[in-house]
Amino acid sequence: MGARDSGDRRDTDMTPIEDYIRQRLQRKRLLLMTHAIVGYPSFEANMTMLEAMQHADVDLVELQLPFSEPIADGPVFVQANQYALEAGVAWDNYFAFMQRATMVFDFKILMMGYYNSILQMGHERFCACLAEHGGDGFIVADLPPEEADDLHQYAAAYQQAPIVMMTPVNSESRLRRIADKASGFVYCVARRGVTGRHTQVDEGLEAFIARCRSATSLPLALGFGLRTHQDLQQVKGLVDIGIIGTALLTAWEQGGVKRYGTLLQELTSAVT
Amino acid sequence: MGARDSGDRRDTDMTPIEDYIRQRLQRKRLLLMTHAIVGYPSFEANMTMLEAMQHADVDLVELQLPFSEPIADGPVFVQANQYALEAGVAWDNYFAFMQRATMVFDFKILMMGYYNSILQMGHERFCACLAEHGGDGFIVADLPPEEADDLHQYAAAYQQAPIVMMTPVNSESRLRRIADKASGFVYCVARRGVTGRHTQVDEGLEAFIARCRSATSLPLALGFGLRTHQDLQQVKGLVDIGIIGTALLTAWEQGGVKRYGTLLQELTSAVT
Amino acid sequence: MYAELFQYPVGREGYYGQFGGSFIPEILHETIRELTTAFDDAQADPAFWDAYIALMSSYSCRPTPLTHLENLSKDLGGAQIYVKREDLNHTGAHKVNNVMGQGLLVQRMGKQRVIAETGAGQHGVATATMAARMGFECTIYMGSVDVERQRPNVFWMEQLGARVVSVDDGTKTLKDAINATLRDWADSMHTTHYVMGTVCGPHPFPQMVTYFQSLIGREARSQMLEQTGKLPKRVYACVGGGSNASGIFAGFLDDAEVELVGVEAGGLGLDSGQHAARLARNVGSTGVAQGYKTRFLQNAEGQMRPTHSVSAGLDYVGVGPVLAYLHDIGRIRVEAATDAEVLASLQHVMRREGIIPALESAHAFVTALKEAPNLSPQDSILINQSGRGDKDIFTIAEALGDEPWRAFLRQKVGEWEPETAATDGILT
Amino acid sequence: MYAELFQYPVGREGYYGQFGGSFIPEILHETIRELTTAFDDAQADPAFWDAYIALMSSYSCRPTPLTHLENLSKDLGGAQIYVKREDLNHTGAHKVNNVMGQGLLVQRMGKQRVIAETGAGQHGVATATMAARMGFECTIYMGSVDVERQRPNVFWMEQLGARVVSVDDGTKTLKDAINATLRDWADSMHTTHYVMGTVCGPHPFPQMVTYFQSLIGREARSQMLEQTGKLPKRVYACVGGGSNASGIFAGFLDDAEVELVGVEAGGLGLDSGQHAARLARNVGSTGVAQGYKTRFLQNAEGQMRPTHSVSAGLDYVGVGPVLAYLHDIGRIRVEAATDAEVLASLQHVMRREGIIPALESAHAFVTALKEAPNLSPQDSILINQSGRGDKDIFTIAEALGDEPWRAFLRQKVGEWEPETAATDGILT
Ligand SMILES: Cc1ncc(COP(=O)(O)O)c(C=O)c1O
Ligand SMILES: Cc1ncc(COP(=O)(O)O)c(C=O)c1O
Repeated sequence: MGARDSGDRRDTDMTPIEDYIRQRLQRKRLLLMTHAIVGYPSFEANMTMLEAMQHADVDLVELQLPFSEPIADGPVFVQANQYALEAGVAWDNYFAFMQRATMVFDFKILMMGYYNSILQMGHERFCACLAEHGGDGFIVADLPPEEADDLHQYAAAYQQAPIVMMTPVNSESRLRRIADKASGFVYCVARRGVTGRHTQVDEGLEAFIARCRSATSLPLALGFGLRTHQDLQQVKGLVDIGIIGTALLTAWEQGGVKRYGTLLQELTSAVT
Repeated sequence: MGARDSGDRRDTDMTPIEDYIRQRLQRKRLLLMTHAIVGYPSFEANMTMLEAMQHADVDLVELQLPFSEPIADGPVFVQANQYALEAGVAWDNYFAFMQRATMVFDFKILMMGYYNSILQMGHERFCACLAEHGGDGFIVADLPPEEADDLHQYAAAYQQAPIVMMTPVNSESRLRRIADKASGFVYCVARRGVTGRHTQVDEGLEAFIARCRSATSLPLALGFGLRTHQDLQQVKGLVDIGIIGTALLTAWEQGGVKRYGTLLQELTSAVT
Repeated sequence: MYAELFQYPVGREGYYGQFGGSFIPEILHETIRELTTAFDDAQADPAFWDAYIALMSSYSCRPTPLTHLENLSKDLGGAQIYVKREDLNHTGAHKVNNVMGQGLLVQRMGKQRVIAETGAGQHGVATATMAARMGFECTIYMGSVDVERQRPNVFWMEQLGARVVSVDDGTKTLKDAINATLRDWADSMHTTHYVMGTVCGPHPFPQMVTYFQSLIGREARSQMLEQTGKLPKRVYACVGGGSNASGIFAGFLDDAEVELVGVEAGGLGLDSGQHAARLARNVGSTGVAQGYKTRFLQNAEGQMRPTHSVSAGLDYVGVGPVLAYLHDIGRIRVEAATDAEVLASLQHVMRREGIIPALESAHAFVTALKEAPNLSPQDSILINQSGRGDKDIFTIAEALGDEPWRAFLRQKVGEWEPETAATDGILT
Repeated sequence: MYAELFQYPVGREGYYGQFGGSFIPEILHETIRELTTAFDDAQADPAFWDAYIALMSSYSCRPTPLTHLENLSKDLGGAQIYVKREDLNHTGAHKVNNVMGQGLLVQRMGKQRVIAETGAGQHGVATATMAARMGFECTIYMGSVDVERQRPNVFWMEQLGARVVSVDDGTKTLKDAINATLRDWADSMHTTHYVMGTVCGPHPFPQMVTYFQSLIGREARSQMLEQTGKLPKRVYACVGGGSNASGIFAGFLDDAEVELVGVEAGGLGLDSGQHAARLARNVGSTGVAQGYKTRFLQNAEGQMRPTHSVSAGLDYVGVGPVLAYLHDIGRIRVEAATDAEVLASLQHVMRREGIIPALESAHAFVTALKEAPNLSPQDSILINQSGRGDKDIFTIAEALGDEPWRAFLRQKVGEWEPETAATDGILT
């Protein structure tokens, strides 16, 4: 039912990013979304990371705005958030970086972060600012759909996709409710817990994605705990976008740009 | 009244020690009772002390049997008790020392101590033992008259004087009660507190002694806090016996036999 | 007013004015719903409250007494000062009220494991105690800085069978422990209940914790009436997260004539920037973090600011949304007490009344004793003594620079040194 | 039987069989009489007991609860185990019952100063507390060994305004502190009351302290009836001086079917000579010391023997004369628990029930838990938890060899070292 309801959306509802995704899906079975925490380990390093992503033909990139209380993040990202804040990352240099990136690279860029940053900036100012600096949407880890209306209105006004999350523990009705707020694509959380730990791709996961599909006709991205090209191989055909976060940052921390680039190449080989 | 009652005692009630005191009082206005803790600092030192006493014509000597809980003693004696116990003073060497002393010296010797030693030995055995080793009586710091009957019966049987104490805070009736248990002489406690601190000889003291006199016709000894020949000078005429304890031990500790002997000579000069 | 606070307008469940809500990762949504339902259910079941009361009176010592501070009342010449003695609770603070209540709820929900954050360690000890008593597995998250400075509490938690996890993120204190606990929960929520330690976090925690802690206020109100024949003019409570304050205020919310005064940690002074005040002088601003919306001590971009207080239990960036709301609408007044005032007050109260308030509770005493002289001896005021101060010996002895205490610790440490020294001798 | 204990045959006031009495320097006679009269007077005045109860319920948390140890009862499969929670008292032990009662008596007598001995420090803290509350001057005597090992309690006594005098005589522990206090009293008795901490010392202390502590037994008896509908089969209490045991036993002395079991400190074992048992296995013998006659741990010549226990509060050579008598006539049974058993039991009880008995109280738990399986689940037994164990953290952490605790203390000490080190650097 939900699926049919959502299926009724007219094409004119489509955000630029959904449009972009659907086009890319014509030539790739699985898109790749990667992630960087702005200011960690440095703006220059971030730039190098993004260059590697570009080189690996990544489709979407989350740029995380550091926050002092990152409750949805695992240890690696928590430390990175903190480091970046201590190094002085703030709104101005964050958005300056985003702008620089959107001008140089082909992939779409989404802001990722926590609601307090947006609240302090103001919903409209945030959306306007995103649009002005070339962003295409945002993912907020701690904003439930109940609280999203006002922000989403501004998002629509500024053509920003407000990406919502579906999780394996949501009921059907909850998934429909989330779907109602969704546009662009839906971020499916592969498992319980926070970012960072490995996820097994199994039947449970397939059933979950099936439930998401019947709740929304939007493209589905799957994240939380995907690490290797084997992981991506396994979810190809199941979802539209694979999300790699912690694995990449860990690669950087362990082997710098070389290992980072290698991992990205491996991942790309899986999706193409 | 009490005085008159006690005055009724017949001469045959007299213990050897009262007899001795009354005789000495014929030629001296104030007798001198001194004190040593057996085994502190050593038996040899005790012997030297006693020799000095003899030399100074001391009339009565208390030999304290060390006890682990000397509640009526002040700091100097407490430490001495403890030292002597640690050095191994026990019944056998205590009584052996007493016997040696009674055989060598002219003064009368009284056992001084706490009730538990007597209780453990047994009332009769204790009195017998005292008599056997040449003692003439005992002073027990923590034995109230209510508890004294049995012990005093044996004391009488073995011709030991059970010396009781009167204090400035006792009521008339209490003083009479104490007098009832008394024989030999009465130990008047000059002031509140434990052994060791200096006592002012003043009107209060005179009034107290007057109350003791009206409670008993026995000779009165005054102790607790008498230190100098001036002190003795002042109580001469007031009581029959002056008791010097802590001051002597302190002299020994500070200046050995020399200072000890000097103090004894000074004290004697006051009483003769 | 108390009841109305928890009758939410449509679509505003868990909101108090603009504060409250539930800002959590979606993965926790169903768990929070399950908890809300279980709690609503329990609340509607009179047998539940009865079981709670029975537990608290047989396992802790409820009702805790109300003590008249006769000496201080006389000394100050103002209001009669009464103290609600939460320090006499089992584990030494009001924290146990909430924890035992949540424990009963966990039994209803059939879960087997509990997790909790702790700052000073009081809530951790209380939770470990409840877990031991109720047979739950237990993990306590605690900032590594707090683990270091509150070792005695860590020791007891471990002895009580809890696993204590030292959290090395952020400021390594309470707020980071909360984040770590939320993360564990996001992973374990099907078997695990998060025992939130104060009236913060996502709905239904502020409501639920207030509900359990309201026992303080209910008891205190009837005790005041019984002992003085009337209500107090003012009620004072320290405010960290706000649970003890919410608990005692709950009893008097409907008595408009009773002024309710919260006291926050003024640290080195509000102007020093080294404090943990949020409501006093409106130092905090509205934000969302740790699952709820309230007044936080944050910078202009919403990053939480480091806090400071001599009392670990008040050293926190957020504050219960109910209190933030009551402050907004003027129903409560909020002041701050500095570290120095707290130590002075603590010493004063010990010497004159023989009671030892926790450093946290001593904040409430500071303001109450300051204001008592302005009232008449016919009036009375009520202070919530949220906990006992002997837990704070390391901090207090340190703050007072007690030399024998230092010598004592040196000697303790010295007792183990010989071995080390000997080893050193061989090695070097 | 309880009432009869205190109706002395003619000429035997203060005697229980052969035990008791008043063996004090004559200088204290009138003071002791004055006290006896004041106490008899107070006891005959129903308003006095009422005032005492009122004070204890508003200043401490009486009645203290009775807790059913559901888990341990189930685990052991024997008797239902109930615990009387004296640990929840203000200052953390039963000691406060006696102390507040004596405080009221001091007020009646119009004295201005109190003195007391203390071993573990609990009685000292309680006395300092009472003195602060009632406005008395206060001096506490404590063996220098105990001052060293119980520094936290010394710190609190001083904070509460008491002067703590370190006693360097004898074994430098409790018995020597008692002697020192008696000496002070012999000097100061016209202005000063000696607050004896247990049911020992000269008459009327054993009677008086039993009277105040009987509150424990009175409450416990009616709580047992209320909660279980019948009396316990057995009542267990640790025995140092014997006040908590006397207090709880008092409630059941007239119930011949209730077995009363005291547990002494077995230290390293009764055969090791390193213990503080006096009644168990009749190790002690009749003697007179510290003002009274009882069974002491003494050698053949009446010198007191050094005692040993992991718990400072049981580390004493004498025992209340009432208990010695009740033991003689077979009304109570006395066992001993070793240090090792005590630590094991303590850990067990913490983990299963979330309560932390004082090391002293843990002795009672040892024997009770050992014997519970021999009774039926229809029966119940009662343990007196005389105090809380958090006061014992230094001893317990030490005994368990807790490395993080040591590291914590080292670090604390290290925090002050730099200055010293710097100075050293300049000097050397
Ligand atoms: C004794 C005591 N009082 C107060 C607090 C502060 O918490 P709240 O404001 O939630 O009562 C704490 C927290 O640890 C505490 O231990
Ligand atoms: C908690 C506790 N229990 C027991 C005792 C032993 O004393 P009593 O045998 O007089 O109860 C003490 C003494 O300090 C104590 O602190």
